[in-house]
Amino acid sequence: MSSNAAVAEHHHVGPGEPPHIHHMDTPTAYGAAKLGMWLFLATEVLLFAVMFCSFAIMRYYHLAEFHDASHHLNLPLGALNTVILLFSSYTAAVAVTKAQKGDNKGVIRNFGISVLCGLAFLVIKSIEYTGKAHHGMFPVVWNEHFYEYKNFLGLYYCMTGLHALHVIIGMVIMVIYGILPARQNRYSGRYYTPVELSALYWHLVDLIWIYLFPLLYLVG
Amino acid sequence: MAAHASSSAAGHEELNYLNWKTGIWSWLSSTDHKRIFFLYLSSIMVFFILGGIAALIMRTELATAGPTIPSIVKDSHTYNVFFTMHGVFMIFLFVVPGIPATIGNFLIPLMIGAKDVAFPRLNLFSYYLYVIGALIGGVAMLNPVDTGWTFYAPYSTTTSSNVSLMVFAAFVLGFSSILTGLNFIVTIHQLRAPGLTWMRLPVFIWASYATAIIQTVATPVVGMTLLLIIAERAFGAGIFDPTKGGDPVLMEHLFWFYSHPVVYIMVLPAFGVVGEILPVFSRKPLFGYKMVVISSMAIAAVGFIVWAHHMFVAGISDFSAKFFSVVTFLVAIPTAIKVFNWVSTMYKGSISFKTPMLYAMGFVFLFMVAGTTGMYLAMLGVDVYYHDTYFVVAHFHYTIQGGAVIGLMAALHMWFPKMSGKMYNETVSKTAFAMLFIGFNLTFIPQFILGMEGMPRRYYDYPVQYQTLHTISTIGAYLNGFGYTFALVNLLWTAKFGKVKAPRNPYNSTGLEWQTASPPIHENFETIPVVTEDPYNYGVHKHA
Amino acid sequence: MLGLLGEQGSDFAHKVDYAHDVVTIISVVCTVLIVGVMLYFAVIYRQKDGKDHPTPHIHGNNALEVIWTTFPTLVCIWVAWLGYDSFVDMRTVPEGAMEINVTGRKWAWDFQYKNGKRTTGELVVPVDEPIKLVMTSKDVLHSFFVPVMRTKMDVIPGRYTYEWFKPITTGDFQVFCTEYCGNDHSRMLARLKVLPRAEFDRWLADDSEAKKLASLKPSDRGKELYVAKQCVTCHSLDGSPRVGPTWLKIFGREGKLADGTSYKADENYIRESILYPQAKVVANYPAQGMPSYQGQLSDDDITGIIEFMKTIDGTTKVELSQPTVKKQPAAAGATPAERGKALVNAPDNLCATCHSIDGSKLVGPSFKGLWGRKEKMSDGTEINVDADYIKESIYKPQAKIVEGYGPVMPAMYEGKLSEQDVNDIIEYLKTLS
Amino acid sequence: MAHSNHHSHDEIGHVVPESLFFKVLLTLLFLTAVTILAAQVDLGKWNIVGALVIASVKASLVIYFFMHGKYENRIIWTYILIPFILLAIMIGGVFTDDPFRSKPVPLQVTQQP
Repeated sequence: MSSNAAVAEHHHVGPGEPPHIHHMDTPTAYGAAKLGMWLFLATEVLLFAVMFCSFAIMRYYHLAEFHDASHHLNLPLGALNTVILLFSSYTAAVAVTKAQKGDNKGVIRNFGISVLCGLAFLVIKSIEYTGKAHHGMFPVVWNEHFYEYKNFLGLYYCMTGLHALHVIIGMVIMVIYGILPARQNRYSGRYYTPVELSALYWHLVDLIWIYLFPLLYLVG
Repeated sequence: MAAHASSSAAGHEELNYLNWKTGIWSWLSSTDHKRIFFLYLSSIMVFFILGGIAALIMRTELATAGPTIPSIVKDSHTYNVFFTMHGVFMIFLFVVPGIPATIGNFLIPLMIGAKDVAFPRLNLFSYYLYVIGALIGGVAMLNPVDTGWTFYAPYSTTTSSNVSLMVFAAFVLGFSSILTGLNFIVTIHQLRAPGLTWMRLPVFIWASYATAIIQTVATPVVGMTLLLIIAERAFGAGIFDPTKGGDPVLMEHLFWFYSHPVVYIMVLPAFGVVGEILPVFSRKPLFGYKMVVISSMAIAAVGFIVWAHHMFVAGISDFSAKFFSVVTFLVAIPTAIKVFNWVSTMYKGSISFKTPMLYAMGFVFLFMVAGTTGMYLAMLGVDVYYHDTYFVVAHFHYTIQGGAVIGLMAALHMWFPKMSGKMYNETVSKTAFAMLFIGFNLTFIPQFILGMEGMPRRYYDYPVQYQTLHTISTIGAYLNGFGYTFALVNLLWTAKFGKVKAPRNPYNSTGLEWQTASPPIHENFETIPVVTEDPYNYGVHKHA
Repeated sequence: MLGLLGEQGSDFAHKVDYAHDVVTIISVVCTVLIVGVMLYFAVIYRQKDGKDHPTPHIHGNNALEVIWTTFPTLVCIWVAWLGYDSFVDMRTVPEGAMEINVTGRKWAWDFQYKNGKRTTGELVVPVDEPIKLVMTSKDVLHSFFVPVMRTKMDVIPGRYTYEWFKPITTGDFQVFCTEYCGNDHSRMLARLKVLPRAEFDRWLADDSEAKKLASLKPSDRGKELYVAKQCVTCHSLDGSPRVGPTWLKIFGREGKLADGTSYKADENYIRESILYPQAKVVANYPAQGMPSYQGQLSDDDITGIIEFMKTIDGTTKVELSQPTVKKQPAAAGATPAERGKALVNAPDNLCATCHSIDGSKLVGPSFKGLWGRKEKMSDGTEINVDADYIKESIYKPQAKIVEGYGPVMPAMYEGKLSEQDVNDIIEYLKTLS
Repeated sequence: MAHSNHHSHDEIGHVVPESLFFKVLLTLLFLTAVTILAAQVDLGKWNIVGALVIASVKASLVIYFFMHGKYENRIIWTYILIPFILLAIMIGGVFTDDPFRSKPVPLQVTQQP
């Protein structure tokens, strides 16, 4: 994404060489890129923080409804998605180590698995959404019977919807900054910043889900 | 970028960042922080003018009780649209990007001896996010929003105007602000010149650093809150809408969680500017540098735990009101420390009254008024009376216009020689300052009195007994407006037609930004400076 | 002491004012001192003849820093305590306070007393007795602000909030809505009337109007309300055009709405139009013409009006009782023209509903340039607009109608506006030409 | 330039062995199973406390190992912690309010047809 702008400033450098950046030396650029990414992740966490806070308050007000409504979510699918995301996070972490060792094929393989996992996650998520809509538990097609779950479900769709958007963005980042350059043997022990940053972003997607899963599916 | 570095090599004395490349595209696509400063400055000034016109229309309408200019403000709805426009333009499009994105962009790399910010392309990207946000906001104004800039639910979730688009614009602008802040934090951490330790940083850098932290970590909160308003309007998420079991007061909490710290985004950099100006024109080190720095960081930190003082009568629990009232006073202490240190800097100085110094001294007065009236509003029992009256309006404008905008004007005058390479006419700029300073006080002192008499804010019409004060306030507003026009036209004219070339260091300052050419070359410094002394090293050392 | 906040109406007002006085004195003294010191430094340490002079290299002074950290801290603790103390009083309702229910809606305040009595826009309370207002909103956020009582609280849909005060003096006071609530936020005013106890009791017990209504059969009740609730102003019974559609044979009528869809005036449509007038506006009528009667009419009242509508056959007539001349409260102002302006703008005079002051054509002729203009009448004659004509048009609107306009202006001003009032309005109209 | 926290040799950053990542993954999966099982037992309000504690342990593992948090400097740790502190402040601040006042009850608004 945009925060990778600095690291992408490569002009005429050989494979595995760090890009020449006119206003800072390579270690500084590496430190800057990483700090920048972490700051960006901080803003992402705070984006979700608003919904966690709203969730806390709404749950406080509508405890019984939240409890009942959460039982209407598909726990097996949610659990499966959790496993998928954890695994994809693992492969993303491995991809960084591969890049550090100069194994560009390893980067492609591991990021590829992560992207596929992301895809699987989205497919399962859409199965869940359609199931909900089918039962009239979707804001536009409310079944009067489930109307009292609207606060829970409203938050559920906001939280998982925004999370799904992050999954998509994460996949795009991994393809553009991880897989495509790795096909040209771009990365080495001297230069692997984009891989590390893409992986960081993907871990954040996982991190958010680690909280979303128990809150939404288990305790309500 | 690297390819062009050789073309700006030393030897071509005449080349600077303004002329080393020409053509409109070289400006619009430039990643040079100084050119991005110009892009930002010209854009925010458009909205300063638009917001100012909206303000003058409102003031004219309010000059007499009942309809005053029905041909323009044809009914209360139109008036409500104008104050929303004024608020949204001034807050989201002018003051928030105001000092950080303009003066901050120009000065931060220069003051820390860097060639550019850490992520130059991200810097340009956040400018274009700003432009996109501004355009979306402009489109939203086709079916004008009438919620006020606070977008309180459930009015904002039920009104038929273009609220969704407008809050989305604010969301995009928020991301512009986040990316600017993020960029500055990394820049200050990573790109300081050799020898420039944290305790040698100019206070403006410290203030910008504190500002950048707030921008980065507070803005997402309002961004998400605004998205939830869209969700509420689009499919009834049931979070803020009371008819669906939501809680409108929760929306206020989340909104002010950002919108209180945002006041410090606006005013902290202005503190920094004043802290830069006073030592130069007093020829003295900044008094109590360490305390000034600590107080900047303290204000930023405390700013995050005081938000609900905007909500004492919003129906929050009494416990909450008491808690937030007490912590609010914590802000008063570092602010007071700053003022004391500024004034003490002038002690035994050698004071010259150039225009920036006048702005800085005017700032101290205006901010004293803003700060002390802030105490009224932090006091529970008194705030119950003053909440949502003209007292709040006046207090807010003393902080934001008297603080942030005067700070911006001070900075523009202070660093104008560096920015444009020319010297402006002191007499003209001093006259303009006098006009806008008098006009400002004439506008808002009557509003304090109106607040004391109980006049509520956001009123299109009012009982006749308030008319005299309103009329005075309107006259002041016009004087204020003329003052700004005069001052800005002076700067614009000088930049374009001015004859007097500015030397490298017209004020004989010790700041790093004055050690390079006026205007600076493309990559700021011929050679990266090495810092060996504390900032503001003026005056005669005792042992020397 | 300083009396900056004006008259004190409640028993805790003096505490708020005391806190206000203290913080005002502190503020003024601090500002004057600091700005004074700054200006003093500026004068004595100024560069003389534009020449720089040597300055000492002072970095700071720890003792001073300690002093000016401690001093504001102590001041803040004191001031915070004063605010806290007055707030506690404001939020602690005494035992046995008289409860009144307050409902905010766009854009009026409704009050209901324990005995069932309802009022709109007028809160009547006894003096020297704690009053607790239990408040909620029907639509968006509002805020109930009584400056003289020093009290204010937001009114929130879906929740009850409260505020209380104990009036210490009788009188007539202003109530504002202070939370922005849309178009007519600035008109969402109310009066607070503090009466001596005995007078209040008489007022509260006076349910003659309600009793009379309750004893009537539904259609007669509707007829009474037609006059009492000012429906008569805009809706005729004989088919003549006014601001709103005529009620002649309205029940069961079908037609087009402003949005192009059609409507049928059955019970539900009428009920909705009374409660939500803007929901379905009949084509060619002003969209914002009618105020909502939510909270002003009970279900029985609405049923009565519907029953009354069913009886209207063209022969129905109502007695328009002559309202007693009451002092126009809005008619303050120094000059006659200002008083006239206030009268024209007073919401209950309704002038501005139909007459613009900017020349735009509404239901009636614009006031702009009216004075001295030659107007062609519907009967073909031409008339000079002078004081007599205006006076006649106000008191007997149907006498002379300007060509191109309908005979729609209600004859409601005789008795409502005094001669003096009309003269003031004429003075105001002169200023518009 | 100043303050680069890394050695400007060929290698920058810390290489973490893949086997360590695998152990972390197993732990994470195990903790997920624990959460699901724990949720089947009704512990009253301790359910959510337990779920959040386990989630936080998992999140810490992800930050500490997957995201190389273990090898990062103090500045980055500051910015890792700030959002969580702010979230705590936000929820804490709002909870000074809500539990001390009445809860919102949807109004019986006259339904518009």
